[in-house]
Amino acid sequence: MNTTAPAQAASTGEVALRVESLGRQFAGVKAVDGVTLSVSRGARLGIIGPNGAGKTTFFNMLSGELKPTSGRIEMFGQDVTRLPAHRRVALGLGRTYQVTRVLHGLTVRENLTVAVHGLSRSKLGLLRSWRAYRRQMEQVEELAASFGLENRLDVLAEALSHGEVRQLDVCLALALKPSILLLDEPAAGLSPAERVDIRALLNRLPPELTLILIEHDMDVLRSAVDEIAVLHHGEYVARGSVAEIQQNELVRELYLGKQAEGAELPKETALNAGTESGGGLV
Amino acid sequence: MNGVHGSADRAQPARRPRLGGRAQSVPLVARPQGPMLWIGAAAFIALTAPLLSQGGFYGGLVTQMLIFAIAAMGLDFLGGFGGLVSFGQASYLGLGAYGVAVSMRYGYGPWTAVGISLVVILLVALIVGPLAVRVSGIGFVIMTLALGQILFGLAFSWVGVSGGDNGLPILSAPVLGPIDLNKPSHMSFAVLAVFILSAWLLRTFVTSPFGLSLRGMMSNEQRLRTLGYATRLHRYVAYVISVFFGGLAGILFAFSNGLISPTAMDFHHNGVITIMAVLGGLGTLWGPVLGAVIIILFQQYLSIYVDRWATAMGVVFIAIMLFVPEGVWGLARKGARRLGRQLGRPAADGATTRALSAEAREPHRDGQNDGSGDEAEVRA
Amino acid sequence: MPRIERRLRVGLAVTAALVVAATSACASKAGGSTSDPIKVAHPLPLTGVYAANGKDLQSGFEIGLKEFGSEVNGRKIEVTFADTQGDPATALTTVRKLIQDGAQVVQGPMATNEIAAVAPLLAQNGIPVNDLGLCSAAQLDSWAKTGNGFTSGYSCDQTALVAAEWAYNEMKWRHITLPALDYSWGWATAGGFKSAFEKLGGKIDKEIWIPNTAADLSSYVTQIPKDTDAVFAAVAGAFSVKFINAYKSFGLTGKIPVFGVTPLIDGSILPTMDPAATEGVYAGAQYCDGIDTPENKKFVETYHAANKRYPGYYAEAAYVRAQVLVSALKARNGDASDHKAMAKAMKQVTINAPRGPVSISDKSFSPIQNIYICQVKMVNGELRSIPIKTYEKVPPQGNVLDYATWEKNFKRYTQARP
Amino acid sequence: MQLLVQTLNGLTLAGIMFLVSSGFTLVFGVMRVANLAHGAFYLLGGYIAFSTVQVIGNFFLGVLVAAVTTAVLGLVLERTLINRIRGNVMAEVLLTLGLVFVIDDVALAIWGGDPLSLKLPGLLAESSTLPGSHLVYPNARLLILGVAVLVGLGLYYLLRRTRVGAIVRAGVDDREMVGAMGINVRLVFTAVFALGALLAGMGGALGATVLTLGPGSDATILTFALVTVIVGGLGSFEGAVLGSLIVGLLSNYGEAYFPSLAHFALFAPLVVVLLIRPQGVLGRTTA
Repeated sequence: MNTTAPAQAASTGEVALRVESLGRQFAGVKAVDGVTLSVSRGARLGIIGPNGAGKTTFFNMLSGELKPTSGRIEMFGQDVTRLPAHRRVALGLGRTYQVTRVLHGLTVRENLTVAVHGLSRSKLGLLRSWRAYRRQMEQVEELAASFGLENRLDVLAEALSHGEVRQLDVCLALALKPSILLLDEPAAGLSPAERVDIRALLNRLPPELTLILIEHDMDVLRSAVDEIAVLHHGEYVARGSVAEIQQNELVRELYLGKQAEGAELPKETALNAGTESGGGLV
Repeated sequence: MNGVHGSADRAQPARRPRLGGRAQSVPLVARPQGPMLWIGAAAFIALTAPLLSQGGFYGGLVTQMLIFAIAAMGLDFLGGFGGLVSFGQASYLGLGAYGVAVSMRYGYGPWTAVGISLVVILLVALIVGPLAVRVSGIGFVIMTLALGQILFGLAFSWVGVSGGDNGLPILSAPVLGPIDLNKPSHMSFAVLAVFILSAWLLRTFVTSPFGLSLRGMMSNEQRLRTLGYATRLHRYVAYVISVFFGGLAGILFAFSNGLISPTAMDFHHNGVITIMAVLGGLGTLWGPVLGAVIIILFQQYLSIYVDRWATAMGVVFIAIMLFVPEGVWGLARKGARRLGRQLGRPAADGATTRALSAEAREPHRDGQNDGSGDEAEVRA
Repeated sequence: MPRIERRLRVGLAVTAALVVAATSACASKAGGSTSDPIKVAHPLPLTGVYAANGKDLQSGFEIGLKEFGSEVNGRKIEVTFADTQGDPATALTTVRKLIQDGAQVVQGPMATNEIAAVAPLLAQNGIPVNDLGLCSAAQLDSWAKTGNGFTSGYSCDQTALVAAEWAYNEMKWRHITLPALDYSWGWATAGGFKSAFEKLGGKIDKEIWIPNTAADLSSYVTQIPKDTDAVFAAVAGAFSVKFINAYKSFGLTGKIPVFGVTPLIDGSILPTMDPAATEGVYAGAQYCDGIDTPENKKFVETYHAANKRYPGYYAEAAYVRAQVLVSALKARNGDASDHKAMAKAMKQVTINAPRGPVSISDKSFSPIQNIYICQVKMVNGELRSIPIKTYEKVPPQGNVLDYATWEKNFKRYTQARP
Repeated sequence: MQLLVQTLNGLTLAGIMFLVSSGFTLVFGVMRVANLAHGAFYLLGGYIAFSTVQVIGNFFLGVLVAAVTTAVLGLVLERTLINRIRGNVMAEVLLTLGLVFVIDDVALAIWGGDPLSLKLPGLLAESSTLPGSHLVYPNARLLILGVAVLVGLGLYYLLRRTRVGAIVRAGVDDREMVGAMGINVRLVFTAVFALGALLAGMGGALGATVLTLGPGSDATILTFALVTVIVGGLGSFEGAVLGSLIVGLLSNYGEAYFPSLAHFALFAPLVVVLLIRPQGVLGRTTA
């Protein structure tokens, strides 16, 4: 299996996610301002931007945890702007968090059990112990094994190391077998060794999975995504391949802080290298 | 490097809206775990049965304890496993009792009255539930307190139906073949049977996937949402279950006491059932049973001999809150576990004792509002 | 699976063993022997909302026993005061305990719903019970059926019936406004007043129903019409204080006369009341502390020495219950073991109570007694409740209504607003 | 005319409600603790004022002693009990429930259960005829309304115009930040809890001139506070002001004009608010 450029292999041209002039204000402050973009099935898109660029707010709107103040969101051609978070999960959306959100008071096994029941009616099952659901328990064991957590199954999540919690977080998202996965800085706060693990993990993701990844670590980005979009002050300023973005003057200025605050940037910048086949249109 | 993870090959490319997996076939058998449960149950029956058969004061006392234990366990299901500590359980107990009393006042037989009461409890829970589960944490405490006060007001003032402050008598109890609940001893054992059934049911609920999801919700509700859970629906279902057991206790209360009046639903009584559950230990299910025993002893036994029993009860409760926040049962279990470890095997799974520390420990580093938009969350 | 079965078997074996052990332990319990003391159960609220009244009951009963003797024919009267918390469920358990411990006579609990809760239990055991008052139709029915119960206190509307007679005949009031507590006691009182007053030809201008959850009475007091002749306030306890205070502060005191029944100006609340608001208020009462009988002088003196204030009707009612108990025991030579005979003896007692001569009606099992019109007056710098007119030997139905009408009204008005 | 009287009644009831709910909402806003003993502090304040007036004979001194004593009691209880389980909000709330039982029972032992009320001195006990009408209105109620307005302004000044207020407000918005600013959060909490107790105690002393004191008063007052702050918005100072006005006026109109529904007058605004705007009129969604 191709581990370096899985996106090309699976990309079919079908649009997995489309966002139109999506915006969110907090008390008059525009955290995200009119972002328009689309992502093809199987594409791997990185999102970068300085702190406060609105990346996490953007994710929260995609996942349905935050209602946008303007714009619309489509998944596989279906308008999901008004759907609550759990309904979007049912449509195949999974996510992780920058500040990890696992179920701290539960063991790893229980965490994963909650996740594997997430999309079936069995989550409302009352009359049988969760341990008695054989198929789901097997699934949990498999999941844990594939993330190297098989020896930690009966450990409370709050007792895990930071790296393990990150893994569990991703593992929870994958338990739902999502077709679109949103990862919010999966490498943040990890040791160099753990970063290597995360990169390996990202590369093992199923090829048909559409991945959107917020990340600062260029090494992680380089190995995991084939395109990068840049957010700045809540606006979508650039999109291109990893190499193109790294070369981009504007991005370098933004990151190095040369550009004055609140720079007016044309929304349709020439730097947009998106093509139909690449799955990106501004 | 070729370790494609387990689910990869099963992930279908065309993932469309799912209507959920096939419904599981659900056998009506739960597997209790550990010999401790059997020994405990045996000891419990051995302790209560002779007292119940003896009747009189002690039989009545134990009957009261069992009735309140059912209500307190119901409260624990929502509070200890779902993180929503209710202050309105006594109001639902009253509702169940009034359901019986009012039906019988209008000429229905005891069995029909029980059926009507159960329907009324469920209806009220279904109608009030969406209001109550809109908020969590302390907001839920305040909300259930307020809703409970409304029910109390209704019982008090809707005199044409409820009999006002004098309450309503329940003059006869159900008869089933040789079992005649008009006889105190039969009534007591019926209460014991309902108690055992309730305890067994609630334990099954707690260990079910649904129960697990409730505990997960206490850890991090938002995460549960992005794992596909309609968390408010889960809270709602848990609330209805909790109310149901409150009402069930009320039905038993009506028949065993022969009278229901609004006093049973006032602020004080609501607080007392909450105290039972907390004193015993939230999130333990058996703790509230112990709590009910202790509090009833204070209220109905000690009060005969000691003037300032209420102070004593308050002081004991405060001391428990300060020094043993996991409750008396938690304390007992800690001791048992230590003993068990010495004997070479763990006594119980220790994952359920942190009901009281359900608050999210995570600081919200994100300066932005990462909450749920306009869903009202009175956070505590 | 076999493991579970094994556990089950072990569990059952353990259960069986424990049941046998516990039952045999219980079997050695001693059976009730007829020992010397006469056991009297006195359930009353010592905590909760009615705690103060409960304490008054206890004090009155204790003074009564001291006065009339705590020993009859060599047998000691042993009283257990047990806290019911004003809660019917607790009252029931408590009384069950007291019966089990051998109670031979019960002084009924206080609140109407407590009385109702324990009534079936007492009837079933046939134990004589002297209730504080007759305030529900259920009591009347139960007493008529089983014969074990009665009251030496009063029937709920007896005082209101007399107040209506006095208001019409003596004061010549024709238009009355009627604020009343919106629960059974308030209905019975207001209903009694209304039926007697209207029978005489008077008119009720307005009924104002006060929920007994109301904290602030201003919105009710300000509804009183300015052109009414007088206000009959069927309120009790804390509501009396609130009502009288609000009445004055809205400028009605001195303009429209106000009267009520016993608890409006009871001795238990007078010490904390504002004299400017309270002086001059009237009440129809079976007892007020200024009654001029030798029995009352003695009682007031003893009570005042013990409690540093003048007695109210709860204390006097309990004192009278002690008097009735001791008189009946004397008639039975100290033998309380026969429930039927004891109940009969208690009902046949005629005594000179602080409130005057008391005998029990054989129709409604409640007292035939003097009813006074009392007025609050300042005596030596203290507020006292002083009789200004006495209606002698009033039957439970009052002087205006016939018994049948009264019984019909009473049964209705204790269950619904008049 | 009747409407004017009932409006005045509603306003003065709103004054009482504000006095008893401002402390509750302050404590809730800053500490996220629903102090269930708030009603018990009220009761205690009223009793202490009553005894002080009996001994010393000065009403204002009585109010002062009541306020100071309950504040000190609040301070001591916070320092010795609640402080020890800080961070476990539910346990803190339940602990205050335990305090309710103890304080109520001790108060019963000391003062007995008879209904008590406080008498205002001199002119304050009289009634005034309102200018331009022959409407008689009690000074006591006008005094309470005045005190409520003063307390409201004082709290507004404290919260909006002083450094202490800035810290408290910051504490409402973001507790971590206050900690990060190097401010002793524990001290802030203790001070706020004591202030809440002070307000409750003072409310008890003043409330006892219009309402009565006795067992059960505490539950009534707590219910007032709960309803007010839910309607206004939990933890919001402005919400307590608005909530008092809404509940005070509406429940009074309800009692006066729909007497058969009087039992529900207090709760009707609550139910409406819960249905339409569950976070309260001025409540924020998520903090």
